[in-house]
Amino acid sequence: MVEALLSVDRVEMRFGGIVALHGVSFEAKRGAVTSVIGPNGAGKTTLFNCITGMYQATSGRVLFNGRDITGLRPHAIARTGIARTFQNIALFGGLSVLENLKIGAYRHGTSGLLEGSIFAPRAQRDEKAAQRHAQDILDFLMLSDIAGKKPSELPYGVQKQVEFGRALMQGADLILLDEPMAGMSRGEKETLVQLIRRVQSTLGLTFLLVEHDMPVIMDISDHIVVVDFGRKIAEGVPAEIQKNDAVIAAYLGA
Amino acid sequence: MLSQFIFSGLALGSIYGLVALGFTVIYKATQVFNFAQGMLMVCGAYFAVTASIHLGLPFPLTIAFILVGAGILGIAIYFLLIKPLGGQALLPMIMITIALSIILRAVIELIYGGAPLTLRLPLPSGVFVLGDVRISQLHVTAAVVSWLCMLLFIVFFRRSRAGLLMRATADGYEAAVLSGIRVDRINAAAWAIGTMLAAIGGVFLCQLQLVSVELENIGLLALPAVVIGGLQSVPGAILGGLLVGLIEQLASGYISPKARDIFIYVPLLLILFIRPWGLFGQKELGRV
Amino acid sequence: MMSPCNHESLLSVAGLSVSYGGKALVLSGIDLSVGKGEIVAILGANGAGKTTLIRAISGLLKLHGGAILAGQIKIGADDTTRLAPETIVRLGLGQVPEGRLVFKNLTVEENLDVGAAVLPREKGRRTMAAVYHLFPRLAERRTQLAGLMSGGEQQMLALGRALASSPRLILVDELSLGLAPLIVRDIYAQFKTIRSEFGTSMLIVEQNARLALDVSERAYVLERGEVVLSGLSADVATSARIHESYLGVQAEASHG
Amino acid sequence: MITTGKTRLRAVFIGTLLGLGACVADAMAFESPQDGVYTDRIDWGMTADMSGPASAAQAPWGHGFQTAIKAINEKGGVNGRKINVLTEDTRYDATVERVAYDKFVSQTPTLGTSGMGNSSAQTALVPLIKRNKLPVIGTYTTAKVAIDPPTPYFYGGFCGFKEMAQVGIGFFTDHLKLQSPKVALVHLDVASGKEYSSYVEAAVTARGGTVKSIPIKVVAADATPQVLEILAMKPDYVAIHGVPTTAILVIKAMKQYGIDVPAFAITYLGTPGVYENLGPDAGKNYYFVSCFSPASSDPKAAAEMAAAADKAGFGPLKDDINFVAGWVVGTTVAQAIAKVGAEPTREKLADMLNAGFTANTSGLSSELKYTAADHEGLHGLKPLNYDYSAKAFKSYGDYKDFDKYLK
Amino acid sequence: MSNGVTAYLVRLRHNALPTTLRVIGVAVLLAILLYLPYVLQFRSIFGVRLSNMQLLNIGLSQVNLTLISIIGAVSLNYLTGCAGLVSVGHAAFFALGSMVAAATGMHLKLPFLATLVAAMLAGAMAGVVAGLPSLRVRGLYFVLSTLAIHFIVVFVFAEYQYAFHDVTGVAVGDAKIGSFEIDSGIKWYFFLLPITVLSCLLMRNTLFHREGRAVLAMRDNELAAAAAGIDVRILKLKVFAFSSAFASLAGALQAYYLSNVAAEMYSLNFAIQFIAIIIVGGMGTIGGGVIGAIVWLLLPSILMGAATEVKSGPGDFASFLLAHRPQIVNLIFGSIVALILIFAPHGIAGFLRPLWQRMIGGLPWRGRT
Repeated sequence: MVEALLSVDRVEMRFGGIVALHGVSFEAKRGAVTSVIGPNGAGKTTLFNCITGMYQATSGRVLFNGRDITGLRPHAIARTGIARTFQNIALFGGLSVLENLKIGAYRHGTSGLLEGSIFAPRAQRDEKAAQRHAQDILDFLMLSDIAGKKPSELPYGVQKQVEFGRALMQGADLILLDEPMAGMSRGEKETLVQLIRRVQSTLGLTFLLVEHDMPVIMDISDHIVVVDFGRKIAEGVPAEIQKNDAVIAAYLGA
Repeated sequence: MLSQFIFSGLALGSIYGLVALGFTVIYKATQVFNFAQGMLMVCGAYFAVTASIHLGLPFPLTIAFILVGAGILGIAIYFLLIKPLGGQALLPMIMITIALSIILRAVIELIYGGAPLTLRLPLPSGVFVLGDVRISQLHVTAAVVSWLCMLLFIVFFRRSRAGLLMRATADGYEAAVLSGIRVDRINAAAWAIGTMLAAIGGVFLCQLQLVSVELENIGLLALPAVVIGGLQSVPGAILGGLLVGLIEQLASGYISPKARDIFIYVPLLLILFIRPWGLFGQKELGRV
Repeated sequence: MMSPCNHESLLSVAGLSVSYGGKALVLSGIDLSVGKGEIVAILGANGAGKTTLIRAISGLLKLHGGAILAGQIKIGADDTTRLAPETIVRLGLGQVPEGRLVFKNLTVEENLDVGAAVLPREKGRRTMAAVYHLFPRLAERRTQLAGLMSGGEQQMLALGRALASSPRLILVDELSLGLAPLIVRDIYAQFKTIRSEFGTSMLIVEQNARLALDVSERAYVLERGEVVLSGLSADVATSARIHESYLGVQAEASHG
Repeated sequence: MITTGKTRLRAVFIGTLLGLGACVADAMAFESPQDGVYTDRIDWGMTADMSGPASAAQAPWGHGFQTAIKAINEKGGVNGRKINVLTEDTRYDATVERVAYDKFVSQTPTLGTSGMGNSSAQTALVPLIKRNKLPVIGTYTTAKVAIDPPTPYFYGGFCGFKEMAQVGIGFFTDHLKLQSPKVALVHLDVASGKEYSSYVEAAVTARGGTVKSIPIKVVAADATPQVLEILAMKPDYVAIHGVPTTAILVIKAMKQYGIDVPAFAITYLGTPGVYENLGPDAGKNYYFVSCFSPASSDPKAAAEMAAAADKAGFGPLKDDINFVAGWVVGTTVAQAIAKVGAEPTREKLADMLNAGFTANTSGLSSELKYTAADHEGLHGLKPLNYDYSAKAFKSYGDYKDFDKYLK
Repeated sequence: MSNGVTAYLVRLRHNALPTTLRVIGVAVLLAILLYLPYVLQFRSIFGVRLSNMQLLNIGLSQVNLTLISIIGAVSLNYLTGCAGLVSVGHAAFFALGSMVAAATGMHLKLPFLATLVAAMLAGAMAGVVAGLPSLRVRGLYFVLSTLAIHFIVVFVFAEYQYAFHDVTGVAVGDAKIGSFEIDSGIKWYFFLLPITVLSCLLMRNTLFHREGRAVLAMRDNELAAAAAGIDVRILKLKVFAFSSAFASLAGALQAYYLSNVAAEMYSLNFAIQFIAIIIVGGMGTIGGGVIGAIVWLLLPSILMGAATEVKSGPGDFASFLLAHRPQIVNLIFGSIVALILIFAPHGIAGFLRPLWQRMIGGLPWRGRT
């Protein structure tokens, strides 16, 4: 039995009078790819935001590595070892690809503004480590050619890869990918799927995905959680989900 | 003493409220934080000078001239400066209004010279005596006209079709264009109205003292007024203006005129901390 | 591929290609038409280009940083490619945008008033009366602020506002998004009435395929910015492709 | 590749040299100036707020100065040379004042400079004035530190705040036949207001009276709070310091609250604009003290100035006290240069002034006299008022009559 | 340290000119900077006199004040352009710097350089306080909170000035290092130039290291920055402190340069001028602050000089121009700002960069590096 790296326990989220999540619970097993699917507006991104601290859940708990991270601020949650990407690509537009990746290394450094301003040894150590790590990731993603480019100069799919790379840089145990395939071409999607597989096998990272591209989801997921109207309506391995009546109704309409 | 301060504070506050209302109208429509609002007010005073002294128009025509002039000015500003910059970040939008105020000041000084001018409009200038409170008729006129203008605006805003379209546009840009609203016209109209309201305020201020570009600094008191009231709120702007007027008179009277800025800006900071969206503004729900 | 169109064409899109900020094409060579009195559905998974197509037709592309690179859009006889959205509305295209874009600080009546503002006053009043007749719920809530209504009522209002401008054609974008199925069904039930009473054609973009296919006569299926399937709704509904496109069930047809 | 780089570099060098050569050829053409004195002209500096918040008062001063110099140049200039005024607009900014001063010292050297109306900038410049040895003659305002003790190379040119306080208080106390006057002083809450307030207090205390100091803001739209304090105090008369708006607000508000006591203001507020704005009813009890005579108060003395002003297109300004002050300084500067002789230098000019110099201001001001111990120049003042029917200023006696109040 | 400089040069070499040319370029720039004060002081190049217009009506004093303003502008650009925190209260830190320099000099008898350090420390502390609203409010409301800070600081300054100093202002002591007094334009220039260059470099260097880069990230996307483990709240306060320290340094230097400062000098217009500088120059880059300050402070003077030269032309029109020089200069100036905003939204620096890159790109050595 593989232990749960992340467990979401009856998380509820209300905005004013609107209930976006009705006590959703599920677990993401260590080293596995878990996907959250559901029609638009079902509450998937809200769920991600509750896990990463962007929203404060109205009630319920989130446990990570056995630690209760409910109520922590986003940066603190990131520091416990959770990295994420965003639905509408959140790269830093003013920074080059390389610099974007280096931001991922932020939590491993300790040097401050003043040290940076005078080239203090600690700042340089941080910088060198970040540089090395970023170079490795760029090589791994085969993006070395575009290290100096600004995100806006890149195609959408490549931007998604850069964002993925930044998440990898964080050296997190768990990576949350919010619609990583949206807007990608078929080829790009296949590349990304392979990347995720490689990362999963070589680094043993755990993934939690929100995705719409069903062929991809069915292909890559070890476990699928289906939400609709803020409720979990099904859970299981891909083959089960494809046959689940509630799921088919939610998607195609009953 | 107190009643006297309150009265003069309310009278001044009404003028500030009028200018602040113009500011809010412009802000709601185009999201421009208009640092030139004080200068638009000054333009009103100089339009009055042009009409009354240079053209020798009778009083009612002078009023018409001011309103038409201010309206045209507002529309011109929208199409020449604001629209070309459309949708830019906060700071460039602020800066363009600062550039506008530099330009307007230079143009006014070129045309009228830098020296303050005296303008006498046939407005009442006597005093009412109520018990031991002495009330300047000019103050009363200013307050009454300001309130009438505000009322007129609110009726226009609430009841007329143009006002309805203006509110709709302020509510949501995309929904507005998808409903067939010609947003450019609405925005230009908002600038015209905002400028007119400022101009009327300017006419009264120049009656209280002189016609001079330095009136701009008084007009800028509209800024804290709108923030205290909440940027998006029409009643907030009016109440913010009244509050600033009251603070000014009470602080000057009971403490020291120097204390005025402190008594306006310290509460402003506090309000920002406690209700960051202003006293009457609406909280915007943050979405990721 | 397309079934011969026996209606007079009200909306025609020919060879439409769109991209954002000069990047890769989001739509490439889309052909589509809506005949007079027709209800047509556009289906497709997320990211297939549905929203972009709607934006291109409604003139909103520029606002979102996109541009039409090739192709033509016509409403009736008017070429509306690259026209401003407000002008397109005035040419008879009503819009029910995604995300229930109602004016939240306006009352129900005012919302409808805004919709009817493109019409002469008298005609506007008549269409508003018709909208109230169609959705009695809106009539009950005349003076309520739109922002305080439930999601379904807001969607109803958005539809009503579009109808108030007495359009020749309305675009309905993702109406079911985040709404309870019952409410969605209620609204969809009115579509045929709308057509008969207002004489309006409809172009429906919908993720809930079954619902859309039920109400429409014809349908187009978009995938990655291209029309991969089109035809009579009944035929589309039984096509294996649609199931695959939505649920990722590997059908016999291999991907090109 | 390297060669291409070098070729390019060489091209850049040759281009630069050619450019420099052109500049050199152009530059050869002119004369090296000695303290701003050329064969046919003398450069003289002038700084004033020609734009910005203080321009309403300072721009007329600048026009008066320029008009005076223009008139002198038209009569042939000074010892065969024309005076060329280099004007710098200081925009109410102390740093700009500093830049302008430095400019006159060496950038475009002048024989001397006038104006310098920003009192904090003046205070800041005092050490530099001593060091740079550029005579400053005729300032628009005079900072206390500059004349007490006298700063070498610095010579004032405006009525002093201390004298304004002494003459104003003295005249009104006697005029109203008061034993111990009760005075309300409305002043701006800025530096010069504080300074003036201390002088008024000293002058009133010397008369055994009491004074209440009431501050007001430059940016005020209403003077109700100030006037209510005046009302509570019931003074014998009111003293006003500020900008024209201050006087207008205070006097109008006093009228509104039925306070019918006379008021006197500092020199700067004695403009026709203020009186026109107040109107005859409120303006009749409003006085000011001045060391300059507006044209209409003494048309005979002002004849030359009036003619020159009309000619220069500044006719409407000739009754403006600031314009008169600029004119007086302009004529003083010309006389001083003339007295130095054919080859003036900064050093000679300052030595001459320090040795003792009295300017002929043809009655447009009180006696203007510099000595080694006194660099202020102007001391005598007189009270003035405005006659609405004649549209002319009216003085209450001659400057000498009020010297008795000066200490 | 030398290690750092090497790394620095390596980075500079990336995407730039070959080393020899760089060295020549830097040498020429240095030579110009070293020779400039003598040119301006003696109004001549290699002994050949230049006319005032040939020197663009610019004097040494203006250059010195520009150097001080560059520190102020770059520090505001760091706060607003790099960290995305729009402030209209920058004059407050100038005022604070001059006030602290004067106070520590007068009451504590600290020497000149120590007062500068004191001013920076005080600026940093005040910066933290001024930054507090940024944790709570954003956008326009934050802008207004900085406006409030401005008025409060100026009020405190005025009270301090009236209580302890002369009414005409706060007199600061002489700028003396040991027994060496900085008392001439040239001395000031050689004192200010390294301070300005160093200040700019210190701010610039941060951007190439961990936390400084995080500042840029925070500006571009606060949520994504938080998701990368950056505590944006603390970082905002740090940036405020860092930037305010330099603004206070500039204020203190200006106070010493003018030898006397008054609270009235630090008006809202003074603060707004810095916003204009960074917008005209270009937001978010160190070069933008520098170029902006140079243009903003020297352009009016150049225009004014040019206006003085326009003496010929149709009589009435020329005399009208001459009589209204300041207004016309302001009109042109305001219009230039508006035009830059509309047609060059990234400021002069943003406008020049592509030209510069195209120029380098067109050169044959481009391919080599």
